[in-house]
Amino acid sequence: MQSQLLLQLIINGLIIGTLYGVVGMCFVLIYKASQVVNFAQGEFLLIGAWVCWWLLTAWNIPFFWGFLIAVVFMMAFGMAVQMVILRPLIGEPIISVIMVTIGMSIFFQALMKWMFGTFAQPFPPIFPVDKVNVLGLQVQTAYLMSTGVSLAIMAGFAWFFKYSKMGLAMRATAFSQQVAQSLGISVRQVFALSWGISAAVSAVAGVVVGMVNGVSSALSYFGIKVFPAVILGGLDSIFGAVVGGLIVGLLENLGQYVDSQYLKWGNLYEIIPFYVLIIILMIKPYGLFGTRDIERV
Amino acid sequence: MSTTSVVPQAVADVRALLSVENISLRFGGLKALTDVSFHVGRGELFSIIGPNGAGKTSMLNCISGRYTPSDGRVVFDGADVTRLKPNRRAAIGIGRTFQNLALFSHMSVLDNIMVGRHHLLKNNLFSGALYWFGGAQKEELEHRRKVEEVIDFLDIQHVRKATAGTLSYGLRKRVELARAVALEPKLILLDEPMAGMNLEEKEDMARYIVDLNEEWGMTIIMIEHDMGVVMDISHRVMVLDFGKKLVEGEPAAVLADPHVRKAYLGEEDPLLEDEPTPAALSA
Amino acid sequence: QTINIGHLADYSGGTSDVGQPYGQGTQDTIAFIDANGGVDGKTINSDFNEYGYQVPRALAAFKKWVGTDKVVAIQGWGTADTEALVGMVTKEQIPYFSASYSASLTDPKGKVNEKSERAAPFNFFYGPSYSDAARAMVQWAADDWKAKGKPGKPKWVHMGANHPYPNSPKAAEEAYAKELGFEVLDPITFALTPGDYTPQCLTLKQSGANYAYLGNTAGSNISVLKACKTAGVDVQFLGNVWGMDENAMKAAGEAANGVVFPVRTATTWAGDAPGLATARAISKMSDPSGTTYRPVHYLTAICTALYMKEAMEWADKNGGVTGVKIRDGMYQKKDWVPKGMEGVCKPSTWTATDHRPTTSVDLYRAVVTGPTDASVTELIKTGTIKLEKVATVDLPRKTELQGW
Amino acid sequence: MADAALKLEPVAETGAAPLLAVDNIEVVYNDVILVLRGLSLKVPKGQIVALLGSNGAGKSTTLKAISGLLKTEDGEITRGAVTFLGEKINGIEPDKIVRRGIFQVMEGRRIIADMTVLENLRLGAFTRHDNEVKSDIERVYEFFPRLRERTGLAGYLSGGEQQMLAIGRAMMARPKLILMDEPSMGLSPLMVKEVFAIIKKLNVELGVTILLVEQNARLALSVADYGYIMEQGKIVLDGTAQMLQTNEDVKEFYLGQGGGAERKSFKNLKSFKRRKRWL
Amino acid sequence: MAMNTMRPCGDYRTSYKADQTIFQTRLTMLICVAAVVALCFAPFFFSRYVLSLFIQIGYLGIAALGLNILVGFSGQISIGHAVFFGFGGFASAYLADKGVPVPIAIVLAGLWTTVVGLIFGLPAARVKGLYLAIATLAAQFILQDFFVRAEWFTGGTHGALAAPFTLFGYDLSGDDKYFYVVLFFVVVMYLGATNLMRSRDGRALIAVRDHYLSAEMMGVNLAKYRTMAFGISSFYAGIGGALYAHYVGFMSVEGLDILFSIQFLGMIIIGGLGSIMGSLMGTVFMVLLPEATGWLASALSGSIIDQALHLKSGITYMREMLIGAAIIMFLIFEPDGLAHRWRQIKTYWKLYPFSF
Ligand SMILES: Nc1ncnc2c1ncn2[C@@H]1O[C@H](COP(=O)(O)OP(=O)(O)OP(=O)(O)O)[C@@H](O)[C@H]1O
Ligand SMILES: Nc1ncnc2c1ncn2[C@@H]1O[C@H](COP(=O)(O)OP(=O)(O)OP(=O)(O)O)[C@@H](O)[C@H]1O
Ligand SMILES: CC(C)C[C@H](N)C(=O)O
Ligand SMILES: [Mg+2]
Ligand SMILES: [Mg+2]
Repeated sequence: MQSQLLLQLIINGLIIGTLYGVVGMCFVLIYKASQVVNFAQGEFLLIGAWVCWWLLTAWNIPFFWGFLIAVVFMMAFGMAVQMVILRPLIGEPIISVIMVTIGMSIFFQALMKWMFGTFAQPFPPIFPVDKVNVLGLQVQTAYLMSTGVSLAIMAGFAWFFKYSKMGLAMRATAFSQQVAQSLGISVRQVFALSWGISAAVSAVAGVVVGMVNGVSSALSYFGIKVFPAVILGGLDSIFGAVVGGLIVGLLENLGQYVDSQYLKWGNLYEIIPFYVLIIILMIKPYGLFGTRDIERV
Repeated sequence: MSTTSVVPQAVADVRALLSVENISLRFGGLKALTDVSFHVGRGELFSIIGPNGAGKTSMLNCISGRYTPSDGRVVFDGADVTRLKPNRRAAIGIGRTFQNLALFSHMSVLDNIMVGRHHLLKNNLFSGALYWFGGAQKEELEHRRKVEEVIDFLDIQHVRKATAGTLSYGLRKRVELARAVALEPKLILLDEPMAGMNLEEKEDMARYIVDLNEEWGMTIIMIEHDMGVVMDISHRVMVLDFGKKLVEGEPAAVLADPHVRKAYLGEEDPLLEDEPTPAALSA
Repeated sequence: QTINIGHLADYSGGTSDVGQPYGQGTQDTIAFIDANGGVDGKTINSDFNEYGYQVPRALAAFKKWVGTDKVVAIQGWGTADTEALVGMVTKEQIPYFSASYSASLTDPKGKVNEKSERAAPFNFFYGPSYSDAARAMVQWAADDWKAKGKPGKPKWVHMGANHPYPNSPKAAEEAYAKELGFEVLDPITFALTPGDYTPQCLTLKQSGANYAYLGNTAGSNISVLKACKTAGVDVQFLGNVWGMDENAMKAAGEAANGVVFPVRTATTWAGDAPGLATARAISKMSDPSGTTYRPVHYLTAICTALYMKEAMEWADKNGGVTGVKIRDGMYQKKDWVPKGMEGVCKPSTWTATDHRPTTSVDLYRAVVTGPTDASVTELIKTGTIKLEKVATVDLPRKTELQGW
Repeated sequence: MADAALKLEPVAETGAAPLLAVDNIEVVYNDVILVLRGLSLKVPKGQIVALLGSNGAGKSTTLKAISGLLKTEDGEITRGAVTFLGEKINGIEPDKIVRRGIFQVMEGRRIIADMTVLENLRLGAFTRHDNEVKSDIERVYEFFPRLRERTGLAGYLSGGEQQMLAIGRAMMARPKLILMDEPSMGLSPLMVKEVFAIIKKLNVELGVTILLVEQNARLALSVADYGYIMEQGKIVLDGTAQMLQTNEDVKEFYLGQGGGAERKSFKNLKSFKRRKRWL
Repeated sequence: MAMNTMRPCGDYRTSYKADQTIFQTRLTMLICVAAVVALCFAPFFFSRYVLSLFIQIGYLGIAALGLNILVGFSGQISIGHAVFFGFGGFASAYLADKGVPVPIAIVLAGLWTTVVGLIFGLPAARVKGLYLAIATLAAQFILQDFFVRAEWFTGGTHGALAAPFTLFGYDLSGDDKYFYVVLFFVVVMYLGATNLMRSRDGRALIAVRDHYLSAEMMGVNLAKYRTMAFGISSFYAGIGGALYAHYVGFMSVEGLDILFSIQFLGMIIIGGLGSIMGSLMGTVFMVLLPEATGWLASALSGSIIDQALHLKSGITYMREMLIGAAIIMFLIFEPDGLAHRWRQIKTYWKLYPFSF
């Protein structure tokens, strides 16, 4: 019974972990291109989820198409945000840009509440069965779908940064916008692209979480939840984000196990990622896979 | 590799201010330094030259504590400092400048130089915050006086209050030197102090270095690519190549060495180094 | 002549899902009072302040009200701000009607028993305290266990975030559960935000609990209910007043089916109490069509505002509408229902020594019988979601149980 | 003394309009600090033009004004025009200027420290869409064999190696005009010669036009066709390289041959401040 | 080159002492002193609401300054400032409860918070940049959890009462009186920070921010100063929190969440990183912004625009959006913060009419 519980927790941890990993990748993408930590990532999830929900409930569009439109919309939305809000800030201090993302988060949070109300709204049933048995654990179909989609997205990202010229350009831009420009890289394009992709992928995560928990503005909290994951893996490593996501997913579940069986703290699951985070950072100051800063004089 | 000591080691090891003994430094597979030894006597002006990537900067880094050699020792002023933290080394009298400018770019020139006096100042968090009451003000003013001497010496009065980051390259180099001098070091390490300067500025810089050495009595280790300068002002020269010591000795003798001429100067007459041959140009 | 009051509401912050209907209820009621003669001819001038559930902003609003507007009463909202303002409200002698039902606000003198922490002489709320509501559910669970004729000791577990609001009734509820012969398990913690709570559900399942109290607000409770349904947990869930309502039922869908929770009013919007006529009239203030379904929090807000209004009326007749007089007005009647709200507001009594308005708690069961993707109004109309009254638990009004 | 009087020889009028013309520009940093005060120069196609001047004269600023990178440092051209191939280019985004064929090798090398040498080179060719990138990389390696051996991150290269990489990266872009800011800085004597040989080669063999900012005036003038000398944000002297080399003032202050033919020793200089005659 | 010194003509310094003053000109000094003196009379002219805003600006401003010392001066971002603010509040409430006179309790609370800050600053010796920033997020969550658990200290989830501020038996807790208490602390803390930054340790902090490698080789102990910055910052946060606790009379863990921490960041970024007065300006901005939008909203509600557009409760959302938009717009036009623009204006006037 106990080992069964442990096994189920591990499976659940891995499934949720991939979801964290995907959201983590969105962070990393923007970070890699602009060194900006996007505090509005959670709102991207939220907007994506609302848009998809709206398409499905108000227009009765089939899920697949609704989902697709929402993702494409978010791609355009991410680019638009970049063009309208972030473009004037190219070349300005990074910390100011980070603060702007905080402003965006406040703005969109309120806008979403205005447009869609303050109550949580359920997605219409999408899958014929709402749960699937995985090694004894009942898993929501939406989560399974997300795991599949996440794996595909992860592979895509890996390819992008390894082989495409645009991936290289993004890294150059992150290193120094001035240098990137001197090489003929359009910093604007790079940013637009990274924000677009990031927003689109966030939308995928938003829809999944929305399908499971209902869409509500509280969903945006997911944005902050993946911070430890991203840092554990290394801020600039796509692979690291995935690993970090899995680790956090597992830690939460195992934390809950240890807590319920032995420790009886109550909320170990919530804070254990942070304890582990500090320990790992003390050993590896750039996370598991982050590139160290080059310290030369 | 034979280390040709052109002049017999005039300075006995005991009297040497700095002894570098069999230092090796590795970065992964790359051997940046291999078994390098040399001594610098008190009051000496010692130059290190060598091709790009030979390990000159790495050597300075070993002396100033930025790198810890994988083998060998660094003995400074009679004490083994091989594993001493960089900030402690500053306190015992090793100052330096950097190849790629490393000023505190948002601070004023004055403050940059005052940081150099960090280890000489006593005021702390509390007395600093109380300023007028804890004696901090008095101390700051005293040291300000000292700093002004350095500023006068290096002729940077006019940019005292300027933000270091907005200065032109040459001035920044001078401010860096001022910062290192403010440390009141026994040994000062200069990494390419003349790079990026025109002739006139080089002349000024050479003047400062010679004065530091002769009038302020500081021992100096200098890395420099301008052979004219190296030749004229240094007492002894060491050549590094591929992390190994090639030769060491008096400037004229070192530059006459065939190895050096080949590996470093490209077989040209060192005195005419900045006269390009038509052959080189049309190659 | 006008009476100035302040109104603090959360439409945009962390509790906006329940803050919105509650705040709307208050706004509509004030508008209705003013449209219908005011307080003996004096209109109530309410300064609406949306504070996004942020204490500093609540503080600023309060200072403005006492400094500039000279308000005589305040309609407040959350626990954090209410608690932060207790001292100031007492000092300024301004009755403060909030939506935080923390039992610590029910002791006007302070230290009625050793568990009661501090005096809150100017704090009022309408409805059972969080602690009493939880005690009532313990009571109901004990009866339920007996009625079902199950053998052995039932197991009780408190679930919720480790935060002031979910924790508020924890001690009371667990003490009472022990008293009634429950085995009290280690509490299970889950955050106040939606997320994946499968691990909590698996723990819950493994612990073999029979009754689980959900202390959080709706958003995260929904996540737990859904996760537990998927994990196949067989537990009777009991919700906090703010943890379940019609909107949450819709969002949780069938996972919410069967959850028992307290309702502060004697009826829901779908009922047929005579007082609902007034309530509908009030509702028209912001919804002229009169078709919108109003959740339980809306009705609660109406009652709260109307008690204040009647206390003002008494004050007006007895020396003027001042903070102190309004407070005294609250003490004038016993088992009192505001005029026109018969069958909606539960008879309540406030005394100078006891600010527990009632210790009688109505428990309802959430019944969800199908997919919930229509609007709440429709879902209620079609009967897909229903609130079924399961019991009224009358707790003894003991001083030992006051203030914690 | 009027500026015009100092003109040693009119700009080599080759008939065609110059590739690049800077016309009376004024540059201001941070809205308040005036650095260039009406600077004009011309770079004819196919030539190497040297821009000399002491520290802080505004040489780097001039190059950044041309390449558009000024903007990223809070600088702005407040007057005048920069014309490239007959079109005004001040005000356009730096990346578009690169696409038009102007590539700047920035002062301090500015290679991308957390990428490998190869990746840095590939990025040099970012604006290109042909398939000769590979062979160009080979050519860079031929010029700088040392780079081939450095497989780690570029940030760990020695100063000189970084300079090579920076020049190599410019070669990868195949620009029409390279703006080179102090390419010899930090290089060993041997390497300096090589680099200048390569600069000449780039110019002669590939026909790249080069605007060269350099402190080593002697070397710069030896490869250049034409030279400008600037002080405090203005051109104070210009002429063909030969003419500048024989100018007395230039000789004294830039070439170190003032007075006699013998080079003075750095050791025995007097430390009084001299005044430049043209100021 | 002379323009780099940017001192008005005719302003000669005849001694280093005169050159080392806080204020670059006599006029600025006069303005500052005049402002403080004027503020001393504020309670006679302003309503309690305005005074309470001043008080809020005061205690938040002190905490913000602490964060600016950490972020702006030492270059380490913290996303957990609110819990240190909270810790100060709890500590002071606790001490006062144990019988320590409130003024002393406030100072002691600051020192306790310093210790806690130093502990959480330990990773700073090794971890840098955004990694460190997120590590401070751990402080946020771990301390928040601690507050709920440590009932003996914080009163657990019930919260803790904080005694009113009394000095020699004289009650100073009303807005009009407490205003002076806060003003006193603001002046002292701001002067302290200014002094610190022009003496040895402050310079070392900035040096570490600008170029830690060369700072180390100039004799600055990196680990010490990195960690110390957390200590100083927590001291300020602790004092700010303590002032808050005794103002409100009650301290609860609620509200000490990450949003609050982020607000502190907002204050210093908007005010200007690395600027002491900027911290205060940013605080003013962040405190007044919701108030200002509130005035706007209440002016608007019920107006013709409201009726025409059927805004109703939409107004409250528009107000929040306005807050977000204001922050965005502000940073688009003033990315270096208020203090930066202020400096530019000063420079302009000093050099006027020779602005170049
Ligand atoms: N931190 C490091 N990690 C890896 N390799 C390094 C590091 N520091 C230096 N190197 C390598 O060690 C070798 C020596 O470098 P160093 O900087 O000492 O050369 P140098 O003699 O100063 O050259 P230059 O004259 O070009 O400045 C170079 O090949 C460089 O790439
Ligand atoms: N970003 C900047 N902000 C403010 N002032 C600047 C900035 N960059 C340069 N300056 C100023 O502009 C003037 C010219 O600088 P520039 O770098 O163009 O000189 P330079 O001729 O290239 O000198 P060097 O030979 O030292 O490189 C200097 O006085 C410098 O202080
Ligand atoms: C949903 C909330 C209004 C519940 C409770 N009154 C609180 O603030 O904490
Ligand atoms: Mg070097
Ligand atoms: Mg330059």
